[in-house]
Amino acid sequence: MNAETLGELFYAMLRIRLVEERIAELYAEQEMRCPVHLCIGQEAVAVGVCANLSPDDYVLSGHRSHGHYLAKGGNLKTMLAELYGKVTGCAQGKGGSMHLVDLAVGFLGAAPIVGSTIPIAVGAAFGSALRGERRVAVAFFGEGATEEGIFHESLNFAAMKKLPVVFVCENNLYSVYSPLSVRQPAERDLMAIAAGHGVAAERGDGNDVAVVYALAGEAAARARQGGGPTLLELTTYRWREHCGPLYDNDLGYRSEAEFEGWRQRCPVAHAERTLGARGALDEAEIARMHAAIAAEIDDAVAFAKTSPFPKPSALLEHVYAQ
Amino acid sequence: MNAETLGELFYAMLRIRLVEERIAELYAEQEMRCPVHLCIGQEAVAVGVCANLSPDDYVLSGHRSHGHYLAKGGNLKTMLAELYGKVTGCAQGKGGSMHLVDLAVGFLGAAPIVGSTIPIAVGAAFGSALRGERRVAVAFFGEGATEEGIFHESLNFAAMKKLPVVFVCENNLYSVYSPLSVRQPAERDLMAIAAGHGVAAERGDGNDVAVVYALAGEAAARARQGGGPTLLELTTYRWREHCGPLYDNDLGYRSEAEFEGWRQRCPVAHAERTLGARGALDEAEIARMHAAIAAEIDDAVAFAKTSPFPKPSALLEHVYAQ
Amino acid sequence: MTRELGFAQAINEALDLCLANDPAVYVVGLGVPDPKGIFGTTLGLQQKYGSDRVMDMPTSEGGMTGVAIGSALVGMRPIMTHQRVDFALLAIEQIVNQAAKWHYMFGGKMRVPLVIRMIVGRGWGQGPQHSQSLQAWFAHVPGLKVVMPATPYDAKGLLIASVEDDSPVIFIEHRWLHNIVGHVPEGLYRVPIGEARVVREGRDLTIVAMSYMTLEALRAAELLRADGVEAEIVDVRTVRPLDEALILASVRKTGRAVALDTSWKTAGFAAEIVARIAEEVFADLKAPPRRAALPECPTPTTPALANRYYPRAADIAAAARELLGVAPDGALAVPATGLPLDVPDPSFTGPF
Amino acid sequence: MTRELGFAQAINEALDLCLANDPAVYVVGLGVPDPKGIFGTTLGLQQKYGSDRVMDMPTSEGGMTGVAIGSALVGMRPIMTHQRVDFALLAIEQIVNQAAKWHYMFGGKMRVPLVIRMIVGRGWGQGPQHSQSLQAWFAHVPGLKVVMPATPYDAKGLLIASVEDDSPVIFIEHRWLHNIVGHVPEGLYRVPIGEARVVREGRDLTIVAMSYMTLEALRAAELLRADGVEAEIVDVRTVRPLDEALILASVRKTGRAVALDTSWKTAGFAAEIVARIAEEVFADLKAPPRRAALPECPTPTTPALANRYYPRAADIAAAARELLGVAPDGALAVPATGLPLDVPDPSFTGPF
Ligand SMILES: Cc1ncc(C[n+]2csc(CCOP(=O)(O)OP(=O)(O)O)c2C)c(N)n1
Ligand SMILES: Cc1ncc(C[n+]2csc(CCOP(=O)(O)OP(=O)(O)O)c2C)c(N)n1
Ligand SMILES: [Mg+2]
Ligand SMILES: [Mg+2]
Repeated sequence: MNAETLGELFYAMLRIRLVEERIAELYAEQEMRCPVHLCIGQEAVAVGVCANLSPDDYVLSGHRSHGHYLAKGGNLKTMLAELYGKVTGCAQGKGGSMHLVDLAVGFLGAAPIVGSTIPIAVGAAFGSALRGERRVAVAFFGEGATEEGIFHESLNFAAMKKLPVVFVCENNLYSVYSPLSVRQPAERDLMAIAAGHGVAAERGDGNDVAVVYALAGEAAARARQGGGPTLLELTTYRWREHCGPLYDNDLGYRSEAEFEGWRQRCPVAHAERTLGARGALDEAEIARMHAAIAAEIDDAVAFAKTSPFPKPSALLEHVYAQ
Repeated sequence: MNAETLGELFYAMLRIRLVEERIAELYAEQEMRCPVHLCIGQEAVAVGVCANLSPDDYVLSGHRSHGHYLAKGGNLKTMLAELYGKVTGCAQGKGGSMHLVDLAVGFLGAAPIVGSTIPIAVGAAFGSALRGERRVAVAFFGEGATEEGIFHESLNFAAMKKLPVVFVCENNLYSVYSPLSVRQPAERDLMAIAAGHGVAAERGDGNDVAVVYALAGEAAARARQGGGPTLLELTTYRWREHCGPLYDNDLGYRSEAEFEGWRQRCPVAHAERTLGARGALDEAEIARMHAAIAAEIDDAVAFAKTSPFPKPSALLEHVYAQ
Repeated sequence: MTRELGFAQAINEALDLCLANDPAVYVVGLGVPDPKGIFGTTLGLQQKYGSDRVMDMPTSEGGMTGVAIGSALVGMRPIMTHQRVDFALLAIEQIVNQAAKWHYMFGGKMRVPLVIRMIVGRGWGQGPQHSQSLQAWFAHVPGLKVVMPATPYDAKGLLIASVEDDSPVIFIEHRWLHNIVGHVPEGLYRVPIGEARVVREGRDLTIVAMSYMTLEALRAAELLRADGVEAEIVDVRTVRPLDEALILASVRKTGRAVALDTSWKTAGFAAEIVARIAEEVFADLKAPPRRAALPECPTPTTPALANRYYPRAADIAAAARELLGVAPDGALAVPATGLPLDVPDPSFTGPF
Repeated sequence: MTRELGFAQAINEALDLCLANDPAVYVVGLGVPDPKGIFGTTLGLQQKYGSDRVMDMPTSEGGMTGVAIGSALVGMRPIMTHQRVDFALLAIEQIVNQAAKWHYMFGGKMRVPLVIRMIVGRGWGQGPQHSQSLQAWFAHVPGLKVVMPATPYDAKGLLIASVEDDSPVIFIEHRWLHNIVGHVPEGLYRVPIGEARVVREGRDLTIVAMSYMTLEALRAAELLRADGVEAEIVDVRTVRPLDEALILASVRKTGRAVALDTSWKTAGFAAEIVARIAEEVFADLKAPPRRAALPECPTPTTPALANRYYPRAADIAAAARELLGVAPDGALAVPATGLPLDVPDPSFTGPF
């Protein structure tokens, strides 16, 4: 991967990281009154995949969607306003963190019922195919979602119709506090499952943005060329607690050593080191990036905090589409 | 397979065939007032699988369950009485053809929501394992059921817990009038899907009872030895209409040539020919078998027809278990 | 000359016109293009519109509902069909958590113009898993509209209105209506969602009905006429949103009400009808409101019990008489049709 | 000295005793053995009973319900837990078509002694997909029992009774009850399924409540007392089967009724309460019955709207006053607790 591209991906990851960290910091103020599922540690997947998409392409996500939304180009201000429950939020405050949307960039929506947006992504691809377009639709989901039957139903239909879908499984080893061992057989092989459904499949290091970028690039190209769906299983790790701003290794459901191992493999630091080693990034440039992002976030937070709440009359609006 | 065993399997298949034909004949009288899904043409699967089971083992089935029920040793009289809606039926008339049960022989039940008894079979195996037994549980279902997400969820759990389950998929190419091509991708490979879930899998000719018997024997042995679940995909063909007593090739959803090809491969005739060629069955013996079965069916029909209907008070009985 | 059409043909015509009228419309469901065409309702459509717009699907009710939703989000207008309400239970999560809520929870940015046809089975041993009628469930969910036509005219007009609606609509058809015949105009017309209809005027009591129960109510009204009782019948047509005004106006006039249901009594839709009447026109009531609905048990398969399971005209008339304190005319108390009770008409010979 | 216990601990104790008492009992659900133990309700159980009897599961709500049913058919007594009612929608087919009906449809030969705990979310942005309360759905289905305790005492006693029941029981817990404290005896005791309870006596009106709404009703009763109104509160405790007799007796006495619900008004369980009252004690009513329930929209996530979404004591009191034609005591009309309205108590700091 050339340095320029990697630099862009690095910036996008850093931006997500800093946004998430700021959310974590501000959460203690108890003004964001909705569950948040931070993606710190998993930024490379969002960024590496979405860098292959245009605003015309569709993305759907689940409960852990901040990174996907931002990587797809979603508006930061309206995202934060949404977390603050403000009427300027991307869903007018009605959705909160678990229901981000930005139609201008093809982020079609997120919803936290595990697995349930996967067929919706397939449907977006199907609908666009029926309309004679060939937009790619990406479904982001965790490995927990692959335990839901609807995931398999989605593979079957997408393969049968050769739809331009990329299924992106972020395998971060846990569903809340539950390790893989209590949820899937040791012999489980998602690649074989996908292949059995006639879906192309690749596995890769989800903490290496160049790897993700390359795999997603192939998948997107396949989709655009009418080659049908691809499943990507990208291994990664969530750093913070499942839901909320804190660290929770003290709970004992995973070991400090495991966590440390993954922290060493930080996707943002990894890209930073690679760029540094290639002489494409220096301390000053990094500082400038941090500053620029911080300023952008300050702005967005101010926007969110100063925005008004929805009016009481909004309660009964939007129940039915007019 | 030795001639004695094959002879027994032949008799069991012939019996199912003749029962189904009698039902088809009597159905026109409009006294059996419930949907019936006949298994004529598919008898080898039911018989070859159940011959490996003891009455302690469990079987669950779906809408097309007559053959499974009879092969497992289910009572013919109470089955026919059930189809006639009589209080002497195996479900006191409340279930009908789609809800057969015979606990004495481990036929735990059948229900016609496609795929829904698959996890129930897994649960029977799981429950029996929790109780320290090692009974085998068999789930019979059509290939349509493998399109339901719950099928995949069932594989995952059975594999994770290494449960003694045999998943028996009767692939008869159609779901009602819908061919495989409108339901599954051409590349679909159920063996790979099972393998991806960590479930052993075999495919075989479902119209050759010896093949079915051998495959199911291995699967049952694996289950009993703690080797976990197996999926069998057995190719076969339904002769009559999806639901009801008639032939329906005239509707045009499948060709007469296709049907004829499969009729040539009749599982009952195939076993009969094999036995004949080996000198283990002659015309006279076949005639004796037909006569014996006809007498048994006459008896069961008479029992069903002369049995009383449930009393009106039965309507509100059995809503809650006491 | 009025044009007569069967209920199933009326549905078929509505689908045909919607497909012709809007390229965004497509029809999907198990068996949609098959030779029997979902009880005749989808016959000929695939031949006319091709297999991209009139299509079969895998036995994946949950996933395919998600697919339909996703396609609706990007501009399509899917019409999905389930041969039984009971099968749609596999799609409840998608219908209730997703389709019903995307418009609201994204602040109006998304819309799901999806119609889901669900057929209520009855008779000929449909039994516990092929006969449920769960309109009360869907009616409970803000974001869904729920439609239950009783006549061919309404079936066509309401289906067209449903397809043109920008919100998800649950369109419930009763299997025993598919063969009835009635006046159906040609061409596109709409019956507005949310409007009930007085199908028979009367002064003595109001019978509130929906779907197939409207027919039983009409028969009951004939029985009651013999007793000198004139029943007014309101066919709600849409159960959500409910045309409360029309129902209440009728009850204000008659002072008495019986609410019918195709489902169980407890927590069924008739409870909502009775509750609204009690809350809103209490002072006008001359007698307590009543319900006639299914008894509290699953559907038995045997005809011996199924025949005692479904409330019929005679039962409705009996409830009405009780309300009015009228003694029944013995001759008419039990209508002797000679027909078996588990089929809608003699042409119906099973198995479905 | 009475023994005090939290609601979550009461559930925990019930599970513990049931596991100890019957080797057929096992507990299964997403997160059951995790460090937070389903809001504390399952803490310590896996350590005590092992991972065969207290187990996590894959994210496969539908399939795992089938597994639980199958195990129940062969003699086990599973207790399944869903952290939100909303997740259980993936298992509706198994619950409603299968669990509810196997006893009936096999003529009494099979039984499904299965308890499914479902938690109703509320507050702190739980939003449209984490806060539904679908008791009306389950109450509509013959074959299911539906339990909704309001106190730690009832939570324990009803859970034990549910586990010992041979039919499937839906056990609905409100998230805002988990921290409340009350008297809970040691050891195994049962609160019979199907018995309501008068939690406060009064002469002027009957408030029919369930689950968390019982607490709001008690607060409302305090507000009303200031106006000289004495409310009687009936906690139904079980919504199916319903203790109709107790409710009707109370309304007969007071002549007025307000039915509360944790869910939407239309086709909600309060409709059933109002319908039964209207049908059965019409003559004793001094005023039309009323409902206080959720407005007809999905749950908004923003606290600005969520705070206007849930009926509170003041709203219930207002409904009661309207019914009685009493003017409110201005000072008390809006209780000024100073607390944010989207948490049950100050100890609750999100995110769940
Ligand atoms: C159907 C459903 N079941 C359970 C939950 C509760 N839940 C929320 S997030 C989550 C974890 C899912 O794990 P995974 O898919 O691996 O995503 P991750 O959180 O690891 O990113 C669970 C179980 C839910 N939201 N929806
Ligand atoms: C969930 C569900 N969807 C649809 C149906 C309608 N239906 C009944 S049998 C059947 C065919 C299923 O095909 P398959 O599983 O291959 O079994 P076969 O009839 O071929 O034996 C269908 C679709 C149903 N009973 N349940
Ligand atoms: Mg995960
Ligand atoms: Mg088949």
